[in-house]
Amino acid sequence: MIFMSAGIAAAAGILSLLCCRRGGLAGVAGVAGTFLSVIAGIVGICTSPPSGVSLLFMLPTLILAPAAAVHSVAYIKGHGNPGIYWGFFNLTVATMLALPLLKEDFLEFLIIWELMGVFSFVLVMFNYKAEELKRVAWIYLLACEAGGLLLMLFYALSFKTGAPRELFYIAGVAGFGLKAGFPLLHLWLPEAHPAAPAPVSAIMSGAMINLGLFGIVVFVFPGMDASLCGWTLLILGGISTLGGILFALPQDNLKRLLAYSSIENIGIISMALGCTFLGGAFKNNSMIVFGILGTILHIINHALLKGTLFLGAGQVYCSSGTLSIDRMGGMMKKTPVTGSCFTAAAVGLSGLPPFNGFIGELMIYLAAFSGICSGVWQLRIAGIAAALILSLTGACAVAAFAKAVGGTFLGEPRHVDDCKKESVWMYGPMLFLLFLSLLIVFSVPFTVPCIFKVLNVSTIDYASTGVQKILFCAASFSALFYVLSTLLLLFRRFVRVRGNENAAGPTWDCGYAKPSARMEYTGSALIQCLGDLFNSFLQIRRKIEPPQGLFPKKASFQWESPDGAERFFWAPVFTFFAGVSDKVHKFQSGYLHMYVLIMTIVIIAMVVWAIIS
Amino acid sequence: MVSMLALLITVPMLTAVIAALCKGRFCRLLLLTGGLLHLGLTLYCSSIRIDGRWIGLTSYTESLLLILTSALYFAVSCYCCVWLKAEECSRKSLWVLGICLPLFLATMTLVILSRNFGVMWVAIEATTLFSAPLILFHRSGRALEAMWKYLLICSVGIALALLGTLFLAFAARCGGVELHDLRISEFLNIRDSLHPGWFKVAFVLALAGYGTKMGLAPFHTWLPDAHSEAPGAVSALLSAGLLNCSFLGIIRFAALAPEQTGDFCRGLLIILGIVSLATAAFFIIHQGDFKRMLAYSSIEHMGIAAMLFAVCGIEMTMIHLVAHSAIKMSLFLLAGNLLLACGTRQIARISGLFNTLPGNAILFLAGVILICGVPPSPLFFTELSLLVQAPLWLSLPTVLLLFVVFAGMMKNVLSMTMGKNCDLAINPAHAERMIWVPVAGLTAALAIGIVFGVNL
Amino acid sequence: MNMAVDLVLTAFLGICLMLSASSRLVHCVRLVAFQGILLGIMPLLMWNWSNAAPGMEIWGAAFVNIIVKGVLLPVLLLRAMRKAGVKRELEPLAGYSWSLLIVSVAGAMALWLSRSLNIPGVPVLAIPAAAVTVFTGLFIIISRRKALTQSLGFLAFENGIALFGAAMHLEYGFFVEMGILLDVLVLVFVMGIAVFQISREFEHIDADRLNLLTDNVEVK
Amino acid sequence: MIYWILNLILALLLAPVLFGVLNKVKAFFAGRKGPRIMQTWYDIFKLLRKGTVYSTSTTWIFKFAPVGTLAALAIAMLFLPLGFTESPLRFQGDALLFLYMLGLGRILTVLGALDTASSFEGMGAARELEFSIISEGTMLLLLIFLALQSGSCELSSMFCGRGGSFWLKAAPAMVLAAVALYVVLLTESCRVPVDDPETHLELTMIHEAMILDNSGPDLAFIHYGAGLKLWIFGAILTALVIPADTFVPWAATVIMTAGCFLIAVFVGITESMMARYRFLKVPQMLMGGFCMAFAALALLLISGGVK
Repeated sequence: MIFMSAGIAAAAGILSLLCCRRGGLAGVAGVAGTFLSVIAGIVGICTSPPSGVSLLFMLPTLILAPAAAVHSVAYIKGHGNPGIYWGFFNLTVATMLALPLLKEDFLEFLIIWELMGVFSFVLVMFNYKAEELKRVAWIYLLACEAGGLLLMLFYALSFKTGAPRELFYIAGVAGFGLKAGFPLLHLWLPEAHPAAPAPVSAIMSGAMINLGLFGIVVFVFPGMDASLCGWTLLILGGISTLGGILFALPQDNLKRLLAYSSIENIGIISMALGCTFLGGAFKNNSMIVFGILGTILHIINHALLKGTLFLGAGQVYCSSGTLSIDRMGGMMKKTPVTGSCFTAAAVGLSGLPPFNGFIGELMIYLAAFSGICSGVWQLRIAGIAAALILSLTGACAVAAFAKAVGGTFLGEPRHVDDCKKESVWMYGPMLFLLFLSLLIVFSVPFTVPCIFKVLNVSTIDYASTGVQKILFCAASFSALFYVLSTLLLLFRRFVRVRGNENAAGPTWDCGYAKPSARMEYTGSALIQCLGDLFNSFLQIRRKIEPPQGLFPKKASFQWESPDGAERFFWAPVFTFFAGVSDKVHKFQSGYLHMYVLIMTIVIIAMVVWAIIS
Repeated sequence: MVSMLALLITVPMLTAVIAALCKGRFCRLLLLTGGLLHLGLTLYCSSIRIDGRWIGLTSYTESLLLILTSALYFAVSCYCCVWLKAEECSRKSLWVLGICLPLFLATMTLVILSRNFGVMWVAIEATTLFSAPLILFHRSGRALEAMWKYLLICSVGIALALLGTLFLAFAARCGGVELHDLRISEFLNIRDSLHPGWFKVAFVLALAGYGTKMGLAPFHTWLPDAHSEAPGAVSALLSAGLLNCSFLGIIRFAALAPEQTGDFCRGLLIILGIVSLATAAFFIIHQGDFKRMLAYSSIEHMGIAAMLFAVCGIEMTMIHLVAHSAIKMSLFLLAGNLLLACGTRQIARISGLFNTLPGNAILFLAGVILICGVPPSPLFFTELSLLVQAPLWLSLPTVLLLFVVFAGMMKNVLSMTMGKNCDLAINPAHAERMIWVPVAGLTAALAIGIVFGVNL
Repeated sequence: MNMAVDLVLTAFLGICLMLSASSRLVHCVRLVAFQGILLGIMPLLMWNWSNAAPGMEIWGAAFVNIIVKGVLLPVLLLRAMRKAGVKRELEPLAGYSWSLLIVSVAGAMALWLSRSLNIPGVPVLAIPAAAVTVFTGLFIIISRRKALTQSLGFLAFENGIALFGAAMHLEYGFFVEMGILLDVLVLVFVMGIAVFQISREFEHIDADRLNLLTDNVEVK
Repeated sequence: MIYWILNLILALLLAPVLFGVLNKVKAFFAGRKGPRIMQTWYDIFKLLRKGTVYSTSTTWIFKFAPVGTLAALAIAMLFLPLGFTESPLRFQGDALLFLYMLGLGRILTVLGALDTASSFEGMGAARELEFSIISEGTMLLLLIFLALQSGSCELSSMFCGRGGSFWLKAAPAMVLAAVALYVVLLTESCRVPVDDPETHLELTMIHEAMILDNSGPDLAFIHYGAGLKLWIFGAILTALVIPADTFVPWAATVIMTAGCFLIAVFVGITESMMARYRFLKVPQMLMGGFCMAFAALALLLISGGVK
């Protein structure tokens, strides 16, 4: 039954591909296809629930696909051929629904995995008219193909008895890590997301990246020593978390900032998984329970909140035409609902209490703390490292999202003058996703028993850790926050004496006569001192053109922070290969004599070798 | 029954003679009828299993290759019908085309059907002779240079193969058997009594000879020039048809290898395979001309086929060759379309094809993705089985080189198809109509891939 | 009879030396023609007349061999030469003294190698003579500048291989023999046309100046 | 339980008075008479009755920010071991809820500041974000330090469940932890070495810069919130330093209140003796606090004072 959902999505995809001449029909077919497949998926889950892990990794797709479909109805108007878009949109959703169910046969999984890469590649390069999209599309396709080739090697090594186990392990982790955005392998994420249409990047970062972790957990780790797996995930997760959020700070493009924060969140999820495996290795029950819950909650929360943020970015792009935070500003007045949802999701994703982001992080913290208090020195170090990284990235995430929200939505509009109104198709799904996240905050304490029943892992007893009580208290205090703030609002409303009414006026900018929007603190200004703090890591490049002469005409300041991995690792590697190829090109020099000479030498060498051996 | 096979060879010759007589007037019609007839005949007699003195059809691989070659020829002739109308070329070159193409087909069929090493050698030499004038279709200086190099290098290589055949006969004599006319079936009977030393020398020379024709690494230098200068249809035939026939020569030689020389021959094949994969990879990276890029991709796939034959045996190699021919034919025909529409082969000067030539651009991109072995294409399964069965020291470099090839090709193709329109005056009229044959080729390859994937 | 065979084989060695040394094209063509004729009569000499006269096939093959290689090919080459307007091979890439030295060194090597390789029933001089002819053919292709000389080199190379066959008196059927000769004839014919067109297109027929098709990134 | 509620009420009432004591100490050092101790309460009552002026460029975020910050601080207050008694609302992991509630207060203030589109408020917000990263890291290290000592993750049992002898077992670590917590206190409540509350030069402010545009009841909430925050950190510092689990409850209440006022005096003394650091040196001081907390943790791990 569940395969039906993938089947329906694929059929809808092909249908809308066929009628790509008539846009309208394709749109209807696309949206209908997505909704039908999601309904089939949910019905399938209720009738014959798949194993816990597959269910977990299907949930984000089931949640995000309809939201993104509704959003893209308005998003792709006038952006390109809707037939192709809906076709490949449904095909990608089909592959993402099918992948978690193919746990048994790795080869089937690999085929669908590479198909997912190709379909999402077409979506990424949807507005192919832009020149800089060539590089982005190339990088994205290379990442998918490299992952596929590594997994082919992984599959091949599983047959070779002589081959060393570490190579098998490295190939698997690297192959899946490419999709999961592990350090050094994350290069395609910050390139593909700004270029892809917003609903597509919502699905990709919400659901597709987790499949990388799914692959590692299901195919690479069985049979390997648990503590090795735990430590790999923890270290790789830690590096990609810190690296991700630090590189998110100086980004000027809104979706690029969100892409880096996806890298950070996938790092947090792999750290949670790492704690679970380490707990499993040292039989620390509370660490396993908190680790599992942390992973589940964080995957779902990240899918929901990151989906909202990307859809918000999509709406911002549609109404203001640009994604650069410094050029926007004051979007809250033009697109109030999107602004509020974006702010709420931003606060949630940086792990702050009233939203579900906090509950996920709380579980991971508790896993880390149970590691710290467990007495085994390995767990203790892992716990301290995990907790410290989580808190540092939490604070950096607060800064990054303050910049994103402050720069885009708050204050006065800087360069964007005519803004289109926000359409209900676009902010509807955002409200739906936010409602779901609030629902999770208050429903998780009651669903914990059935989560562990679905996972049906006998060795863990979750009751002893009192996790339900913890979740209940966390939820109740979030509710208390709402109650208290409404009380204070009412108190403020009534405490005022009748005579002193509220007045409106320009911002008191310390007596400035005529404050203009250009004097406002832009997003990059907000992050400038943080950028200096981490400059040794970020290596921010500044191009300053100071004003010269008595009457300076033109002065400019520009700064950009290219991706560290790309600048210091991938760029040199690719130029090395290009250098080698230029040298090798000399052999095809066009001289016939040279060719025949080489042929004779090689033939003589082969004959001599034949005679000797 | 042998007469039926003989008919297979004489029918194209007949069309060639008619074309010669009527001075290139009904050239397109003749090509089409010749191709149709040949295809019908092949399908009819592909199930015959007979081992005649000169020609015969004995094994499943040979009939598969025969069907592939004639289907290929038929597809190319359909393409030619539309292409020759679009291409304004002189009556004389039409005449040359009308003669040489059927003769090329006849010689290729003779290579596949020949049951005698001598006859096979003569046929392969003849393919060189008849394909050389085809390269000269565009009458440019570069085409002349390409033809001269093609002629010289291939004939030097093929002569070495003759020497190899001689040494093979000598190895048989040293093994105590007196042979008069190099029949393959006789050699198969006396397989293990061949003198190993002389057989190794014979195999080396044959590998060098037929390897030159097939485009293996150190002997590949003629291939990029010949395939990029020849017109689209001819390079499709050259790359998809001729390379398989020359590979058949090596397969027949390797089938005779006695046990103790077995791993020597495999080792040699693997080394040549990995070297040609490496050269192709490094030549694709900064390649400025998309037809040369496709030629180097043929060299790469012939390298993979050689490794597959050495490591996984004949079935996988056959699937690889069939898939490669189907996709490469479509790609070369599409390249022909692009050349016809854009007028230049420089990748740097072409961009924004999605806007100007949407049909061709999408097919070209899909074809390149398929040729690089992404799952829907059967090449994925063959490369996977190569990785599974190859020793570790071979799998790792192969994976790296496959990635380098993919990176190189995708960069070129994406820079051509995406982005703003380039300043070239592109007239998409003819090019857009000529996409049906490549579509057929790609769907055939996809069908093979899906069928292969499903019953895996 | 092996005295006559040895005589012919030494003649082959001599021809190779003269080929590598001669600078005039017409002289080379005549040398290759003479090589062809010698090759034609080789099987007759190798035949041990004691037990039976050679069948019609052997006579026919020898006769056709002599006609094609001795007469037809040189005529074709000379016609192509006249059309391309080429008189003398001026300065080859490797210089005459150098090429003579290389070929003689190769000959010495071949002789020394073949001492250890005594195959029953094959005259002792045969293998080295064939090897030297093959090597000279290849050497001429590599070191000579003119395209026509290269096709001549190819012919010498072809004769060397045929000499191998004749020396080990292997025969591979009359038809195959004829097929090979036909191929060589058509090949030289096509090469002749190609040389003529190159001379018309480029006003020279120097193979080393034919290097438009190159992947060398710096050059382009 | 009752004593905890009594302490809570005491805290809610006396929080603003801390500023009075602090200003009195500074005035004493400067030889002036200084404002009355209850001055902050009078300001709050005055402001509560006033009307507010909302700038045209602000949205609902600016209106909600002060309220949200105060609510967050109040909730953070509920988990503290006020009067060395375990808070009734404690649960495993409330230490982190406490930490993140402070974070929530911080981001609401920052967003409120950015909403007014004024460059000074933006400058204050930027500096606030920079310093908060290091101080949050130090706070977490201290929580780990306490978790190791007490073996639990509840804020109240972290302080009260450590048994009396933790000073004997890890004296140097305790000193380092106390100093690190003091640095965090100074940063969080924006006292002198980090930020000068009395300055009128907007370029040098951090916290004050962020609330430049607030007026009326919002400003009252903010001042009261600042008082609460100072009381929270004072209570934590006293609970960290004084092993008071054996005391009689009423004595414990007196000690906790006296401790908070003592810390207010101590802060006043540091403010009178030191000038404000340059903005480039402040991160170095915070890094110093972070390293001290890290050293304390390492010392604790090595010296084995772990539960």
